[in-house]
Amino acid sequence: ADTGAGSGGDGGGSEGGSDNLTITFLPKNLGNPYFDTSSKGGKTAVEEIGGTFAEVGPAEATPDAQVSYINTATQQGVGALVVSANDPKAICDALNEARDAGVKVVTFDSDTNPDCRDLFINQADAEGIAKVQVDLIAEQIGGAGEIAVLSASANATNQNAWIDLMTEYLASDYPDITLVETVYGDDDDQTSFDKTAALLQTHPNLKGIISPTTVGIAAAARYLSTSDYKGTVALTGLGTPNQMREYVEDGTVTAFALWNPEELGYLSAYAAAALIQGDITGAEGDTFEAGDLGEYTVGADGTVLLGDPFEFNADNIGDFDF
Amino acid sequence: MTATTATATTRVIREHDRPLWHRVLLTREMAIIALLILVIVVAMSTVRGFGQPITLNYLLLDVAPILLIALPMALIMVTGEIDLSVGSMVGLASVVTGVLTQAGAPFEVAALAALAVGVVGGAVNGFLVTVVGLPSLAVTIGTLALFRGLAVGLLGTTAVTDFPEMWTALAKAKIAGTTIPYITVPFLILLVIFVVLLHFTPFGRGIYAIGLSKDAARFSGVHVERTKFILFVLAGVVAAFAGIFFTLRFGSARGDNATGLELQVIAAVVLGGVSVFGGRGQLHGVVAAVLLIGVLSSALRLANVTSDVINIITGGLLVASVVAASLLAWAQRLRARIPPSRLTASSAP
Amino acid sequence: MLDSVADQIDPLNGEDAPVAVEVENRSPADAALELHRVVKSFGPVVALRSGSLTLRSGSIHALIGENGAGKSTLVKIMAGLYRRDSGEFRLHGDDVDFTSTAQSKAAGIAVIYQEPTLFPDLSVTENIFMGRQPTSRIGRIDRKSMRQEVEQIFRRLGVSLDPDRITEGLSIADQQIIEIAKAISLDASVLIMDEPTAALSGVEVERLFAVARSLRDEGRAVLFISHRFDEVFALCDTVTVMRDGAYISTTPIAETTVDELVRQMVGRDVTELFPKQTVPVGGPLLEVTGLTSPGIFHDISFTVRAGEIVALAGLVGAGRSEVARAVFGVDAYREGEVRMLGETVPRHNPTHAMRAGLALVPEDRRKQGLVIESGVGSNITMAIRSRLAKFGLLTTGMENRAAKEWASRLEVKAHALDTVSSTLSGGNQQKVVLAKWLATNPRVLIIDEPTRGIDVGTKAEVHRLLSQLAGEGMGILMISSELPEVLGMADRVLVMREGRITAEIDRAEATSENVMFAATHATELHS
Amino acid sequence: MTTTSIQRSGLGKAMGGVGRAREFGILIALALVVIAATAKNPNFLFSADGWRDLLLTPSILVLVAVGQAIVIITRNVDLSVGSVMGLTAYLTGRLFIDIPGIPIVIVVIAAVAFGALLGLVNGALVAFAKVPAMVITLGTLYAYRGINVLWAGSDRVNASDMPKDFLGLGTAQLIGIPVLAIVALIVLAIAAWYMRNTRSGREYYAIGSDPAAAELYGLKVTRRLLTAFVLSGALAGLAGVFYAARYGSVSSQAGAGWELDAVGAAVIGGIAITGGVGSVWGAAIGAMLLMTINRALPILGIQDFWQRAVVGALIIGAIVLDRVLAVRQKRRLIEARDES
Ligand SMILES: Nc1ncnc2c1ncn2[C@@H]1O[C@H](COP(=O)(O)OP(=O)(O)OP(=O)(O)O)[C@@H](O)[C@H]1O
Ligand SMILES: Nc1ncnc2c1ncn2[C@@H]1O[C@H](COP(=O)(O)OP(=O)(O)OP(=O)(O)O)[C@@H](O)[C@H]1O
Ligand SMILES: [Mg+2]
Ligand SMILES: [Mg+2]
Repeated sequence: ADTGAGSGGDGGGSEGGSDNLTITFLPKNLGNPYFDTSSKGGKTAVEEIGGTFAEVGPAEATPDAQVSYINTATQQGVGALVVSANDPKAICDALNEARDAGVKVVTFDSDTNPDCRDLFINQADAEGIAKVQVDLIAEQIGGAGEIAVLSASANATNQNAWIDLMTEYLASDYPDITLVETVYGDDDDQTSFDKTAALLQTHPNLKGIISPTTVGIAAAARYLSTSDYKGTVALTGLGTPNQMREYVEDGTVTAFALWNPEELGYLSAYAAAALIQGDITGAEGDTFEAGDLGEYTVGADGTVLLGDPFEFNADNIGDFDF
Repeated sequence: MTATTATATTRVIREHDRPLWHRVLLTREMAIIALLILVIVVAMSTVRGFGQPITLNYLLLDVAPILLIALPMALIMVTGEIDLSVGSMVGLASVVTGVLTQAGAPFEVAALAALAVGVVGGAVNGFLVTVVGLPSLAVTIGTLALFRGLAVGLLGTTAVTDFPEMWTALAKAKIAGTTIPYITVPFLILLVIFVVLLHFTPFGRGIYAIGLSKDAARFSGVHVERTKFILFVLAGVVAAFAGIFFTLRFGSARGDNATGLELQVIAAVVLGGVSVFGGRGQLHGVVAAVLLIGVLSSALRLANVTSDVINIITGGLLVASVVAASLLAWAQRLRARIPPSRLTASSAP
Repeated sequence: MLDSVADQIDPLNGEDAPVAVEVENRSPADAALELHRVVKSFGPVVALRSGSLTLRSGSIHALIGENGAGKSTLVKIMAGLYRRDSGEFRLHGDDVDFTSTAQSKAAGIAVIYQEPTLFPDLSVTENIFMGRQPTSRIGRIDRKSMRQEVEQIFRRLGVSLDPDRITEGLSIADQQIIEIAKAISLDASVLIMDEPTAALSGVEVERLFAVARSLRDEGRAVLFISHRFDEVFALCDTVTVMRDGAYISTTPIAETTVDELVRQMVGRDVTELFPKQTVPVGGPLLEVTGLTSPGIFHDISFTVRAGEIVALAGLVGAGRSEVARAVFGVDAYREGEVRMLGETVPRHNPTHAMRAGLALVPEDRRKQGLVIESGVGSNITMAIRSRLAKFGLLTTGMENRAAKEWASRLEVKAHALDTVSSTLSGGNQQKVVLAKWLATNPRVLIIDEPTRGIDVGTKAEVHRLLSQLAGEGMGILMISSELPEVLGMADRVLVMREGRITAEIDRAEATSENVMFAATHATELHS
Repeated sequence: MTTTSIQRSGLGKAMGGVGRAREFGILIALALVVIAATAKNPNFLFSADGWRDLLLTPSILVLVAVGQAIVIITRNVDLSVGSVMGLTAYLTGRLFIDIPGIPIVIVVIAAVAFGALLGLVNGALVAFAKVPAMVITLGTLYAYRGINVLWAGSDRVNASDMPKDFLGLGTAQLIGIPVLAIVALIVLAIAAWYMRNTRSGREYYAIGSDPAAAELYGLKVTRRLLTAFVLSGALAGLAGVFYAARYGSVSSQAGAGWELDAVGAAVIGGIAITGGVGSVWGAAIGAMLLMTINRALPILGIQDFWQRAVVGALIIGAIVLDRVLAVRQKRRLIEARDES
């Protein structure tokens, strides 16, 4: 790998495995605490394995900016690239080019089309994520009433998939709950904040908000905690304990969910290493050892499942720091 | 008029104030080109992986939209106007291409429609600036939001991803035997067109005249409004073309494609020596500046420098380049003891 | 004695010609301001080789010289805008070295620059008091007293401008009046006026003179720069002549004559200031009928024939320039028609007007006539750029060939074709504008204030040129605020007043009396 | 001559009227938006949150727009305000984290001073190096943001990191008016008074109206330019504090894109981009209008995705209307000369 992609290119399709344990993490964007935590896990894992860790990424979560970084990784001839995709299709070609040059590609958090990567490390299965959030909100609003969704950007793959599943699950299990609107805060504090304000004004009968994104739920909680709706409009979704601690303690939010992003990064790094070393190819049924997390098996479509989402509430939030 | 020659004595005026080498070499454009070469040489020898042929491919693909749009933008800025809506137009054209392809139109038709949208968008800007007489900065802040809003509104959460393989492949295809992407061909054609337009036609003389003095240009029979209108339309079309390229390259039409591109384009155009006050600038400087920024980011990325540092360096370079230019002018004035001329002081690039 | 000295030196003769001339009877005691052997160059251009000047309190001093003689440069040094390279500069006997205009202002020097320097978006009052508005103790501007003061100055100047109007859109004349008011309000001990009257007409000039005289009587020193000899003789006590950046002579006005001054200025004799030859008048070229633009001009009709010079006279603000601009298509008009050689010229389109054979030399050289920040060459070819192009393509080489030809035909004095036009003297700038339009080979030349701010020598050249062009069959419509020019040059005089043509007078009958009468009294003459 | 004087005088007064009418027109537009939204949903105005947000949401942009207005009046522009605001917002959070128990006043002063310093850098480059502000501030837009990202990394300041008292400022009210809005109003009033009634205030207009003439005139152009940028930076700094207090969480991207909002607000409010014309009141009303339109659209039933488009159309509509009215007024005045 010292000579760059040129030599990597030969190793392209070979199954033999290599010792190039350079693993680069490419989150959706930098400056996002969620990815900060996942990269931390990744770094721990890479150090355990004895490889070289790097984190690169654009300032803004757009696919075109991500492509430049994928290309760079290709040029550098890294061993594996661990990506959270800003678009399932737009970065595909770049990823495939990287794979052609011998780079193993692992997606985590947000997947691409299955044919553009070797593995997808799924934080929790989509149905599970959708279900836990809907169940939480249903419990908090008493199983009936209007709810709304505050999402990330309009094109976020994972968010959109969850919202679709939530809608189905609502229709089948909670017919009395209506999802009145989905708005997009673009994973920006201020936009999410202002969209929350607008939601509350536009729908005076709103009972609850689901925000399946860590930035969104924090901003929404901040607005709610300062408004008259505090305590009357429920809020749940996916958030990090550190950002939500304040609002759980002051009663704005009773419970929310998330997996451990640190573990997600950790697992992704181990999976990447396993691919590099040729222990697995990404085929269904492959198994690999993921350090402290134990053994994992590759499922259908080259997907590895981290586990079930975890529910945070006032009782347990004190135990976490990420 | 022959009689007027009666007074014509022997005095023949010289063509140039300064010697040729002075005029050609001591220019801002040349400084940028020199810097570009320097950065390439340094990157080749110190950044691992930069020397590969594929670098050129990635580099050109990355900067292609900026290169394309910088051409009409430079002309617009020479007239003293600005177009902030180009990034949004890239997005809108991308979405139009996507929506129509999705609706079953052949890709070629969709692309033509996107170009037409570019014409219309450019014409809207042009109309508001020239006929209604509004400042272009204000107008294009408005259309920046409008075009982006239309793009996002048309596609919502979806992204169109099925484009004909033939076209998406072409967008990334390399010219046989090289790593140069095909997009270079239309770019070079446009470059020739714009260079001729700006530097070798009466129209181009008008563009400079407008930038230096709108009144004087109008009194000389320059169609100030028409010229500006045409330039805005050109910017619209080229941005739309860049949008189609963008769509094909990533195989994905999204409402937020190329967000923020306008500032990158303007930064490059200014770095290339075009004065934001109008009347000054040349295209070789602009092209060199786009490449300079591209090469610099590419090399820095390869050296695992994070995006924020790259931004600082880009911003710093922009500031340094203009500050250096004005320091140089200041030093020259000091040597020659020329007072800061009232008019030139405000028109330094 | 002065004459002999002036005769001895010939500044045109190379750099090391002996230029130093002692100013006669220098007595610093009553000299308010003194400049001695001041040198100033701009890169390769030596604007001042040896400028000397002595202003005395209680006296009005004239400074005359050809275009580019260095008068304005001298003024700008006194104003602290430029710093001299060498030489002495004393104010009330003390050596001074200003580094900014604020300093000269504080030292009691008020300057009216050749080009008005107003803030177009601010009111007349604010323009006059900018930076030194009367304020209350907490620093609040006292608008009321500021306004009162302006009204007082305007009364003194006898003008009736609205103090609250923004200055945008004011005519050059009104702008000049504000400059004058500004300088007067400074209450300075030295007042310098660089061609203040260039844009003014008779009445305003008279008022300005009255003010200048009263300032003199208050014991202030006044410097007056002008190209009009009648004014110099009417107003000034002493006159200093400059030529090619060097001091030539200082004479009490009573002891000299126009011919003498002209000879010193130009270094040769100039005769025939207005050499309009009579040529047979041909058929009509330009026919304007019923041109109307509400609020600006009304029912303007006239004809310009081949070989004829038609003057459009009137007071400042009468709307003459607007008519010219409308005819040439720069401005729109609502009613009426413009025809060239019988063909209607489409309105509001200068290109069509040019194609029809019209050319317009506008009144504001720096803003309208020239792309002032652009080179001399590209300015000359600006109006013929499409014509020069081959297959739609145009190169600098093609431009330079044409520009060179026209620059030498009109004897433009510029360093090179790519010399920036703003560095040329006013007269040379005017020549560039003329070259630019003559290059289009027009049938009718409209020329607005052809000799504003131009020295006698160049002026005579311009007049000779106009006369010659008419002789070749060109029709010329000349707008001028200088009566002698109108009377000397025109075959026919149209007089405008408040947007209407109030009289049409033939050369034979035209006198200053009847032209002025038509310009100031509405209908009587017409009937 | 006397007759002309009367006409001109009339024209002058009326022209002044046009100037005032610009701000008035925007005010009317603002009122219309509020009325329409309230008619659709009374909560927009007549609920505690609605009333508060109406005043609170624009406050931050008002501050930035006032600074921007001063800079634009001098015929410059400050594109770095978004980045300055982001940096000072992060600084605010950082101070609370790193120096526990630090008095809020000190933090406010530090943030404002830091903003002023960043503005000084802009101003010095513009005034001394004589480089167009647009270029300089486009450069510092990137550079300041880069510094912010470098400094913050992926860290963000969360509500729990800041004292309750401080966060309380973000929503606290005094006699039914949010404190932040009151502060913004005070700042606005001072700025307006300063720009209108002091010598230095008027010099900003003079410089913007004709920079070359200002130089000839002997105005202290350099000092004024420096002050303008320092003011803009300081106000963006204050806005950064507001931002932290109001949104309670600050990432390295805080304030991204605000420069266009600030310029847009100033332009909508009748500040001529070519300098010399306009008032900070106008800019403030422009800011109110922009933010209020944003809030009103969802209520008026415009779908989320289309809101950007509507905002764009409204910006254009506002400036077109403004222009059409001004032109018509001017033409009427010229033609009125005939009648008198
Ligand atoms: N800023 C400048 N840069 C270069 N050359 C200059 C500059 N200003 C003046 N000059 C040159 O200096 C000479 C003197 O110019 P100046 O303006 O003093 O003449 P003037 O006597 O005032 O002429 P006019 O009667 O036309 O106003 C001219 O040759 C002019 O071209
Ligand atoms: N009654 C009026 N009220 C306000 N402005 C006026 C009035 N009359 C004329 N003006 C303005 O005064 C200016 C002078 O008009 P114009 O330039 O046509 O006069 P002119 O006769 O050509 O004088 P000059 O010799 O200065 O060129 C014009 O800009 C015009 O708009
Ligand atoms: Mg002069
Ligand atoms: Mg005139």
